[in-house]
Amino acid sequence: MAETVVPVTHEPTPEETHLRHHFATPEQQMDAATLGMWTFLITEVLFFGGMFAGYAVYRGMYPDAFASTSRYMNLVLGGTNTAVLICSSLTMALSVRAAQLSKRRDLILFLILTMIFGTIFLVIKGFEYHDKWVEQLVPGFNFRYDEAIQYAHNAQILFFLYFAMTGMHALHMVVGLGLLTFLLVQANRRVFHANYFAPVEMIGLYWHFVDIVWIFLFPLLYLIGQNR
Amino acid sequence: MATIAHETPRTATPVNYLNVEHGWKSWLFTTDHKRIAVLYLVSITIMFAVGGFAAVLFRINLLTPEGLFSPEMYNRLFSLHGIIMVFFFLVPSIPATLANFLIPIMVGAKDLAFPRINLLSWYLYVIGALFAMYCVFRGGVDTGWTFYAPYSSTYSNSYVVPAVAGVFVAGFSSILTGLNFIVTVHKMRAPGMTWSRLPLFVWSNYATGLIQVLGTPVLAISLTLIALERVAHVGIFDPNIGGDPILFQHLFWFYSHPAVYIMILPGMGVISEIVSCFSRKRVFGYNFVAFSSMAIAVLSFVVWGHHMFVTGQSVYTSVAFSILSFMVAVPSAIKVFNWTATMYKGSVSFDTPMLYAFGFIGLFTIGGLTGLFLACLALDVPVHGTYFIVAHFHYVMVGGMVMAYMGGLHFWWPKMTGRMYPQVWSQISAAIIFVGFNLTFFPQFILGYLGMPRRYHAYPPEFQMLNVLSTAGSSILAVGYVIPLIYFLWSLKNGPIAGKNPWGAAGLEWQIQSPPTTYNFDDTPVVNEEAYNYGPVEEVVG
Amino acid sequence: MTAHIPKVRPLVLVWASLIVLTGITSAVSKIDLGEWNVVVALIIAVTKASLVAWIFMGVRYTTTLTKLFVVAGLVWLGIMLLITASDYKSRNWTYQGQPWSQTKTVGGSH
Amino acid sequence: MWDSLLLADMPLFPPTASVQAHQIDLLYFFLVAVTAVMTALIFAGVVFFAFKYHRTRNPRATQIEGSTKLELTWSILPFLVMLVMFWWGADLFFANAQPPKDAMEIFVTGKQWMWKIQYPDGGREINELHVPVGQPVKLTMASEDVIHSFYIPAFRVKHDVVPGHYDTLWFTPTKPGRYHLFCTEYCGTLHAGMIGWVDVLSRRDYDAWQSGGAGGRQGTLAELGQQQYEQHGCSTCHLLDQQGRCPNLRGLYKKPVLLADGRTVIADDAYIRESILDPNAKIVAGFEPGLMPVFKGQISEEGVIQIIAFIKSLAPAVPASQQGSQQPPIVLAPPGPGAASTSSSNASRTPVNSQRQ
Repeated sequence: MAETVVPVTHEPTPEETHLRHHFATPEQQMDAATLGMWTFLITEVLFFGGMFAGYAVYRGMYPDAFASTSRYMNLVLGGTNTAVLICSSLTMALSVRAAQLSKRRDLILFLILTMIFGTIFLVIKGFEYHDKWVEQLVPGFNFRYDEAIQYAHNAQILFFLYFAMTGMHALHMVVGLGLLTFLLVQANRRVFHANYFAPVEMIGLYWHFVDIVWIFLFPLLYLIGQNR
Repeated sequence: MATIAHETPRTATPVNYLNVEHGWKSWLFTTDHKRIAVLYLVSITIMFAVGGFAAVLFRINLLTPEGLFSPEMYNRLFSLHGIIMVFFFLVPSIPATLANFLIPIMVGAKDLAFPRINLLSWYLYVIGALFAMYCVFRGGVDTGWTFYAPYSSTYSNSYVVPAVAGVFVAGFSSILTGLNFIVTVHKMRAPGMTWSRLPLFVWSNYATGLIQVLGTPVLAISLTLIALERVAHVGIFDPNIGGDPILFQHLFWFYSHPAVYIMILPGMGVISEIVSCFSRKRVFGYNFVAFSSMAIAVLSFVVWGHHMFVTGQSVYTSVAFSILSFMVAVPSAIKVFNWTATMYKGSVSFDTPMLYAFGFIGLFTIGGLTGLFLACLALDVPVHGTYFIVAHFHYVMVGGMVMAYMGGLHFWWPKMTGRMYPQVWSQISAAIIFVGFNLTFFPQFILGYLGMPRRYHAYPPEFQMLNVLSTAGSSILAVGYVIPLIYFLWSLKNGPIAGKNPWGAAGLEWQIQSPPTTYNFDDTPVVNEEAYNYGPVEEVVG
Repeated sequence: MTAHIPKVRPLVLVWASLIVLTGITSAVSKIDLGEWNVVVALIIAVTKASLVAWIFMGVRYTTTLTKLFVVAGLVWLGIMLLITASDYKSRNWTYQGQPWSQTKTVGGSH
Repeated sequence: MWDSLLLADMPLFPPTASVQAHQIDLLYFFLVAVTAVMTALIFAGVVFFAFKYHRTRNPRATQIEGSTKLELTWSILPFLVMLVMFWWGADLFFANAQPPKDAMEIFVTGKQWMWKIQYPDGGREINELHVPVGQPVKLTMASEDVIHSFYIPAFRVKHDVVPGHYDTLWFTPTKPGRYHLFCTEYCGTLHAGMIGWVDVLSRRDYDAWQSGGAGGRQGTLAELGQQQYEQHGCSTCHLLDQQGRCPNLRGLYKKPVLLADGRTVIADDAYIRESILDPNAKIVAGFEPGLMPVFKGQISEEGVIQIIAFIKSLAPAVPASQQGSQQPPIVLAPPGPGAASTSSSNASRTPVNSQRQ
């Protein structure tokens, strides 16, 4: 269903493929980069995994307190953000494709679109944080839980996790936007083409991973207790 | 001794990685794995000195039952010692120095897969170390290296956040080192260098890399949560809002137990190389030794709960952790038996690296066997949190890893610097370290079963004699570590030229010049023989 | 130099499925299924994540080694979650004597 | 038996003064023996090979292929020995994990940096624990601040005291004497000062000590609890003989309680502790949240223990059927099967709030 081989018109020079001295072939370099990136993503999985473990333990302990937070979670903003991130993942995948096909203008277009979506996500997240602050739901700084006072203690655990997990996720988004800016500059300088697109693909993997984290955060933080 | 073939000093030293460029920029911006290894060697030596100095100081405090220093001082000293020795010395010790230097050479590559990430990892290490030093100069941290909540998150009046930040950053340095090794071993092997031809040192560091990559991020996040809790005064480990402090221990030991194997596996790899070389014999049961490294790496992740038998952890979970902990002892035992068997019908010489290997095998055996006491549920109850634990893990970490590190340094020093060190002095200091070590830590086993808790700045008077013995031992140990520092520095200028292969060892690293050139090999080597090829197989044991 | 180049159509299809699944999971969360709400939410999340990994990230077209690494990462996450959860799940279980030797007297003199 | 090792000034082995200590020592000696034999074997092997095959005697090594049979032997044999260790250790551990029913209960509160001991008869001590010989003793332990660990080397017992819930520890002393008590979980500046003594007394001495008014007794633990109950104004709402604005406490202890959300919990130590410190965590059916002030930080763990003892001492005065109260009943019969009942019977290892599943 897909073209698996790029037609190569000439044997690419080491300069074109940015082949570093210690690699024998561009394939070896690309394989190493791919394996390295996936290894890094595994560490990221376990990094977030620590917080997911905390979430699982306390949700098991305090299901009602966790469910009671549903009235404070903005499903519309959360859902919109999920859609925005999914769109950014699509444009990221299209960026990689454009780079592979040496379509520089497409690459720049899709990178910009990805960055726009990423920025929209962060802006919406900022509004949500602002709402939480106004509603006094920030554990340790201003926390009131008068409507469901019986959960005033345990619900703080969920809100703490909410800020820790979404905050860490947002931090990854910011880093991702930085990396995309770097790609954009490079793309503008015509660095990427069919024989050299590893940075686009690697940063793409990172961006998709950040998307996956959100795919789990959305139901776990926004959708609990919506059934009551 | 017998086999050192000194070359006659030449008038002009050939171009090598050390003299190819000069000036501080050529070091701070280098991407040569060998230069980065040297940078690491210098930095971890400094950190080892700081951590060791703290240890000598608090051993002096323990000379009298009342304690010579204030409790605040003592608590900061042992915390400093633990944090520095674990995160800034033991974890990077062999991987970041010897393995960084040797893995590309041993697999026949010009460099690690990601040279710039390798340099980044050193910078991260330095930044982490600077955070730790900042913490010390602000007044130190008094939580112990384990940072248990809620003491660290709420009650401690010391500089927890900088210390945690330092460990966090150094953790990423460790992740990047591990990542680099994994990718290098997978993708950078020379033609013919199959997995079954890899030196065991590479196998053990590959297994270490897996642990670093899979475990360290969990440490990073649990320390981040502690720091957040300290800033917000509330958090998920806070019992006041229904949090469970034991959850922190789960997350902490999910990394920190495997980390114990980050600290010992590379040492095991070094011992395999040394024992083989100075017995002039292939390693007995190569496949089993290689496989046991992988088994240790995997099993190490399912035993963390044996640190929590008396915390109120579920007794059922404890039983599972107990049997799994016994199981992880099996691959370690396999290694010890195989090293011993390697010497059988060998041609053994007592060069300095081999003396360290003897020390390692003996002390690691004791350290490993006393570990069984802690895996054993009922017996862990009285010895948990006492000096028995302290003695046990120092037998493994110092008796094992530091011995291996010293052995490896003495083994590959001629390769790294091109110079030999004085044999007699090095043998004397190896003996001093062995004696000093045992005098320091053996009394602690007795103290532990007597009931002396760890992290006590004062103790009942009847424990004094054993504590004095231990302190006396620690000063001997300190002398033992200073001597090598002196003769290594001396040898840089004055040591005899070592030549390509002073030990007559097998292995790719001994076939290139000492010190190696920047790209290690003139042409990519083609490997067509097993590791440790000291001759064709002549005998098969039953 | 060879590489897999994805076609636009499957990428867009995956994108559409992800959007639809997001809608479904939000809608289902409003229906009271008791304990099953979280199960359904997680199944949908795992499906979405798999789609992203499989197509967007191209796990489908990578080497066996990369696939192995991905699986290993998930297994390790599972180890951490499951063993930790086992402690919390079984902490309150009570028993009489040892499970395997009911006759042993507890606390008797030795 | 091991007293010969107890040198007067410089012991090398701890006193053995409890039933557990004797059992654990046997296991300890088994492991020490295995360690000694294995270490001797390895040392002997290394030294023997090193000299026998030294290069001066054996200038040329004989290359040997490894042996799977040998490898399996030295993997499986040690593992079998380890299985014995595992079984023995786990068996003893389980036997010692749950206190016997007839154990005498003493309450311990860990606080930076002291151990506060409370006896059922109201005696209170700091860093001193008196127990009669031959009597199983169960300690119910709470922490006011950080994690502590209660450790008596002579008894070979230890358990962490984790803030937020009750932990238990038990032992049966076998030998009168004065033994060390240590904190073994690092708890801050004066961790090394969080030590004390355990006095094991003969029955007669113990009775004499008890009647001697030791520990500055001001009434039994339950009486002290009643004082707390009045001092903190509990008595204004929680009436004892009629239904007040708050649930009646008489006969409450260890009875099932129906909660506002339809679940039923057992009113054990952990539940009562939580209901005092964080009253809104579980609301009894028929009552409003927020009615009772939060006593977290107002009452110490010691005070809570006293109040629990007081509630425990309140036997039902009148049969429930004669109460004729208009208020909804708080103490109900256990619901039938299928109802969402939550076990919290093992108070010792129940995190305070965990009954809510």
